[in-house]
Amino acid sequence: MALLTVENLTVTFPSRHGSTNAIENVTIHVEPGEILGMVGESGAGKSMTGAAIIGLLEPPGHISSGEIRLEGERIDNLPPAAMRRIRGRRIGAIFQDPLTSLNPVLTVGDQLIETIRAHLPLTKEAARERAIDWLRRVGIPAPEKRIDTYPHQYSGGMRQRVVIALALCAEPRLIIADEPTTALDVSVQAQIIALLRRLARETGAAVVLVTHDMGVIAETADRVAVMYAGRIVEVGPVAEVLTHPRHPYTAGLMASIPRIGPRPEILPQIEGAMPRPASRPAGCAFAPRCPYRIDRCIAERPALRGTGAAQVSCHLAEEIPV
Amino acid sequence: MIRSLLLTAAMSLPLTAPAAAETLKWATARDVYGLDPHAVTDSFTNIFTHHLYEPLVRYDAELRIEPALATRWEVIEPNRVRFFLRDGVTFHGGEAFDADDVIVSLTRAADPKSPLRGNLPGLTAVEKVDDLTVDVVMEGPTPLLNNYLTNIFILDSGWLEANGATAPIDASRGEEGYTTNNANGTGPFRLESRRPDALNVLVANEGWWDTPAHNLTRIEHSPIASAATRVAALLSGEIDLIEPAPLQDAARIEAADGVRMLENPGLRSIMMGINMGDSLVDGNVEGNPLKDLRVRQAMMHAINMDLIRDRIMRGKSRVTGSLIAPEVQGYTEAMDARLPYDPDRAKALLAEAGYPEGFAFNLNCPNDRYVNDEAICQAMAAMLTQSGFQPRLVTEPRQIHFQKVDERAVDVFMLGWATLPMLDGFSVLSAMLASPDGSYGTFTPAGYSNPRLDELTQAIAIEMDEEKRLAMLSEALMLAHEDIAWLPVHQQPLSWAARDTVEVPQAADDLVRLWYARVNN
Amino acid sequence: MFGFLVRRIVQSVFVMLAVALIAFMMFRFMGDPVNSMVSENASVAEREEVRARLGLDQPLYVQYARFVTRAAQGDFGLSWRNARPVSTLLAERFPATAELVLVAAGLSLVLGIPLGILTALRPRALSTQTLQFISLVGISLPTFVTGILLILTFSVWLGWLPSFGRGTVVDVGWWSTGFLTTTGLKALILPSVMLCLFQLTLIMRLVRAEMMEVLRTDYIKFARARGLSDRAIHFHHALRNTLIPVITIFGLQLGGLIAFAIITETVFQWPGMGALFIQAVSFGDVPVMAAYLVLVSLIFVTINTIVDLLYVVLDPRLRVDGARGAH
Amino acid sequence: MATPTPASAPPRPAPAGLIARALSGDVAWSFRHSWSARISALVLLILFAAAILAPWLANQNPYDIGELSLFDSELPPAWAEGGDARYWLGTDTLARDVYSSILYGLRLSLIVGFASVALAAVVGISLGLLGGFVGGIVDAAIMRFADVLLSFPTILVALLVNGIMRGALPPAQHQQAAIWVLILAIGLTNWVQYARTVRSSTMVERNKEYVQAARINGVSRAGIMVSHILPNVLGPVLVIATINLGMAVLTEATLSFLGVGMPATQPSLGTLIRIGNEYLFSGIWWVVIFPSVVLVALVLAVNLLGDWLRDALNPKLR
Repeated sequence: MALLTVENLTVTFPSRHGSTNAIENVTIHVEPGEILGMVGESGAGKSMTGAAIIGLLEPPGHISSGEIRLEGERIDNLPPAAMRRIRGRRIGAIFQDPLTSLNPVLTVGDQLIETIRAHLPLTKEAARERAIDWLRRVGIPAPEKRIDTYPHQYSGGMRQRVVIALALCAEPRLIIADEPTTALDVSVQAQIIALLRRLARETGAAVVLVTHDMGVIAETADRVAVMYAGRIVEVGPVAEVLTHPRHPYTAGLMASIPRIGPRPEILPQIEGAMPRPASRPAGCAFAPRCPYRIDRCIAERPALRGTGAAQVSCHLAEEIPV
Repeated sequence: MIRSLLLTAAMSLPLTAPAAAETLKWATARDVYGLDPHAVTDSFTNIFTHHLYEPLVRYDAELRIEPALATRWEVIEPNRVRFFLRDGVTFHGGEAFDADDVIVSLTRAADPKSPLRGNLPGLTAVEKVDDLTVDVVMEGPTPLLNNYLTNIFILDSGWLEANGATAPIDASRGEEGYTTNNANGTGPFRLESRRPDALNVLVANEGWWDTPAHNLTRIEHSPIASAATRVAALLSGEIDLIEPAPLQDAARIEAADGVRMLENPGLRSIMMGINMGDSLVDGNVEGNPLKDLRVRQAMMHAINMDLIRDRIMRGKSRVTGSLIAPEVQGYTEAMDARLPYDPDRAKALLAEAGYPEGFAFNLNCPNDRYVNDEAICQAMAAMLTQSGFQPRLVTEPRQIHFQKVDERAVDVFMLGWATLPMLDGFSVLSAMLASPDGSYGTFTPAGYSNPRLDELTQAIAIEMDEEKRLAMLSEALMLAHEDIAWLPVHQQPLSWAARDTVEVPQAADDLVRLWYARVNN
Repeated sequence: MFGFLVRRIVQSVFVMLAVALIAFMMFRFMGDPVNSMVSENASVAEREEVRARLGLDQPLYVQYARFVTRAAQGDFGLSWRNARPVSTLLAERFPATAELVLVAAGLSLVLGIPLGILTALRPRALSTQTLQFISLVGISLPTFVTGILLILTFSVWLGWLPSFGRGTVVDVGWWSTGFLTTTGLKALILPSVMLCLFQLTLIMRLVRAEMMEVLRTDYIKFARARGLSDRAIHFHHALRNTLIPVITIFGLQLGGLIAFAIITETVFQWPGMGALFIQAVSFGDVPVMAAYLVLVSLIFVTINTIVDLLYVVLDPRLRVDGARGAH
Repeated sequence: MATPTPASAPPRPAPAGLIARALSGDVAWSFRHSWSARISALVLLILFAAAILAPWLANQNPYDIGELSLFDSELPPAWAEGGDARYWLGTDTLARDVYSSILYGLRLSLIVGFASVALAAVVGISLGLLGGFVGGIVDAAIMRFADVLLSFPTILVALLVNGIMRGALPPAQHQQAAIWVLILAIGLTNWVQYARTVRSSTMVERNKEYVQAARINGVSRAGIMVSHILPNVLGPVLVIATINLGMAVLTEATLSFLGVGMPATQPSLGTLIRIGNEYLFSGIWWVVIFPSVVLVALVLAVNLLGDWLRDALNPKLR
């Protein structure tokens, strides 16, 4: 049984122009212990998908259709209290900016112990032991001392390690890591990714790794889902998708892999910009930018369909030579 | 010392308050400045301390002079008056009252550093004849000596000496006087406790020499500065007597159960001073049109005082042509006549004087001193404007207003005068009409000088024959009336309010004399 | 920390010198006290003499220098109004104002913070909107009108509470307190309500705004993502961050409360320093006015310093370099 | 979740963005969907129009004492018994038409309010930018000066400014000067709030990469402050300003209570209420009720609009 199943998930934002769907018909599966990369440009909906999974969509955004199952149990319609028990305990989350993810006025220990005790029936002392242990596991030196210090006394990379400890300390089965390295120095990024991968292996947790960095995906993920304009355009094993991208967009993304350093906000290889949710075309959302566009692309939205190990949503998936 | 006194007082307060006592709760607009009766000239402080201390002679409820600590007096020489003191009087502290107390007290009040000395001008010596007889020696004949003395209270000489308080209180001296916070008099009430600006408690003096007309055992005095709060406290039953009560609240107070207004014409006459100097402070013409009698007459014609009385003073004021109230010596009916309200006549006079288009001048008024002062001035400004004048109304807090008056930086300005404590027209003559010479003419408007009036003033000051003196006084005041040296406005009404159970005489001088008050529970 | 305090104290001295100077410049134009000090019948010569004895005939800088020299020795002179030492007068009135301001400040915190939290947590609820509307109406009337309306309602109409004064006070050493008697406590209610209304609304709105801001921060989102309870998130995580800026504003407003106490004390005949000041203004009593202003600025500077120190205590980010973290 | 914000871009929109957003309709949309904003705006519009058109709308010029006739004093509103159709909201003790007085008083109150807020904002923003950006002794001097000023609350500063102006001006100009005294007094005490807000934002922004980058690129300090920092603080400043507008009108009323507001001959809304306050017990309710209602409406509308504006301008809220 899949650890996480997202079926036809649509998240809708009501607004003055009527409702818009930030993500549409997203379907993904995550197997236990698997690392699923989700990749795409800003606004593609990958972070939104993560937020929907942990039940923290910002109002007025809400799930308008589809369902989310965790270990077979439906979790998208749980009452808030039940969902709260799942967060942290069964699904951990890591956000992109370690500088702002930690409460500046509470010590690292306070935040760890509080989180541990929120989910595990431990005494303060035991929770503290566990917190120190976790700090050690994420590579904080002298954790017995550092546990009583405040976040601002840590460097950025160290803080992200603390964030990881916080996300993992109740040993969730699934981790949503939303751009965990984006705000960090390049030199630190690799360490953090390595740490995350190591810990996931150790605890057997699956990871949904949200990023717009194909390089990270290539190094880390088992499978990858490429999102564009609120939809999944291609999903499949990393090796397959990266070496044989079927969707023109994925192909464009691939061109950015060697580029390490400043991450591209838009893809220089592809002209134009991703349409905003409110102004998506009726047909294929990528059509306006697509060099292979045919009339059908404008008229009809392609469905996700299997082509070998991967699935792709493109009318011309079989024809385009990439 | 004072601290421990207050402590005891505060702690024992609920215990000593008699259960069904005749307690009078009294609220006034402000607190006394201090308890030393010689330290300030403020008339409220004066009447408050009158409950504790007494003078040689005093005013009764009808403002007639009657014996107090002196039983009788004789003019021995024109400038020497012998006072025979009351026997058997004791101070609250138990000390016996005698001639030494009078000597010390009068000397103290007349000391060059005492602010009160202006109220006892010309005292040269107080001589002891025997233990209960003293001679008061003045520079010259002093017809108003007894009037002056109503205001000079007697303190115990031994008590003053023991507390190092024989010298008068002097703010510039830099140290606090004992008498500011402590009181030891012969009066009808004793001080029980005092918390400045909060509560002064007086209790009846059981050993008072006089037969009390009052039935009070206790007076609780609270200053309440805000008029609305004061009225509220009366209406809510927290207070029995308020003074003053705003005129405009009269209807509400009368309508409420169990309380009533106490209203009478007061002694204080309101008038407008007129700059008769060579130029206006703030004019738009050459010279000073106000020097022209016709212009001053035009002003009087222009102002409809009856309407101001009816609308602004709610019918409670008394419109006057005189600078003094009828109760004050020197008053005659002739000087009370006013030029009638006649805007056409006003315009004609103005044209006759050469100002058909009028002229600009400042109309200076205080806005926190007299009853409805600001409103009266606004109404007058409107009326003057409608008769062709161009008044520029300037209303200011009293400190600034009176400073300007002092500096003669005013054109037409409001002033009130109650002739206190003399209750004599000479007060108006000497302070407001005589040509300024250092001792007279403090408030005389710029440029006003009438030689005949000055002559009369000098003569009145030393005339011991009461009939002649009054004749001269009336003549002098009549001169001022004809000159329109001041533009009379009205006699300000007295306006108090009390519970129906409280009986208290309301003398024209606006002073509350609670030794005549009764509470009928 | 020590250096910070020393610097603060030095600064305070300059602040107070400046305040005293401004005060003196101001009194130059406040009118002449002599008229209130002599009898109506006093002659011009007598008036001049009084003026000379008070030093009013001397140049302003001489008066100022003399005031500062004496004030430095703790001697503020005698009040011209009632010839009592100014320091005694202020000491006598200080407890009344302090109790009033403290109760008002306390009320505004005790009511303002929970109401602010409530309205922040339920921003769209009807109760929130109503509460915000009412709080705005409450501060849309000048306080002197509110004060009189309170008196009309609770004293005249209902007869529940006294309309003026402090009730029975008890002396504890030199401090006179209204906290120990029923009448004293009852007397505190209306004035402190009047005084705190504005502050209360301000705190409530401030807490609401800060709280909503904090609730949108990443660390709150992350705390939610860790499955912490709402209670822990709101009160453990959000509240502390919310209160840090609130404390600054509160400190600033405390000075405002002391100033606004002037109005409250006038309306309710509260025998405090504000009432004393207003009397001094209407009398032209320069020593009292100057000392009051210097004292108020001293209180203010002290509050500011305490607020800065508190800041350091509450916000660990400033702790390492606390002194530099002032403001 | 939040879209990633690269560190090299300003965290909030530049001025062009702010204006563009307003024009593009975000603010307009939020306005159309806020009942309180629409009602407040309507109330303010009516009040502003009334203030501007006062000379044409009023039946009487209440400042022209020549027009007053004491015979008509204390008339109740037209619909009450004894009312007079000429004075539909009644007259006060001096026979001033309450309706006309309110119109003129509103005008004065709004002038005082707007002018003092503008003064405070300009002084405060300038000093705040300067202090925050330059730092050091300049900053310390400004902040200590702010402390001095804050230890003199508005009421006391007003007494001071009032006193100095009176001393400096000939008596003839005192009445005309009253309004400037109020503007100066209220304006000069309220700038501190702006200065502190702007200063702290400036200090935060100063060290951000984009400001440093701009500096390296040779953009002048003034340029950086104006183009990068100012837009970021405009929101809070606007919110402070709206709240202060209401405050200024109330402060003016309070000063009038202490005797240093507008003279009784040129009553502002606050002065009208202060005068009317003395008649609370007397049954002449109309002289205090009507001005109070207008003042409450004004302050309330300004504050509600301020609240809405704060939410509408804050992109994080949407």
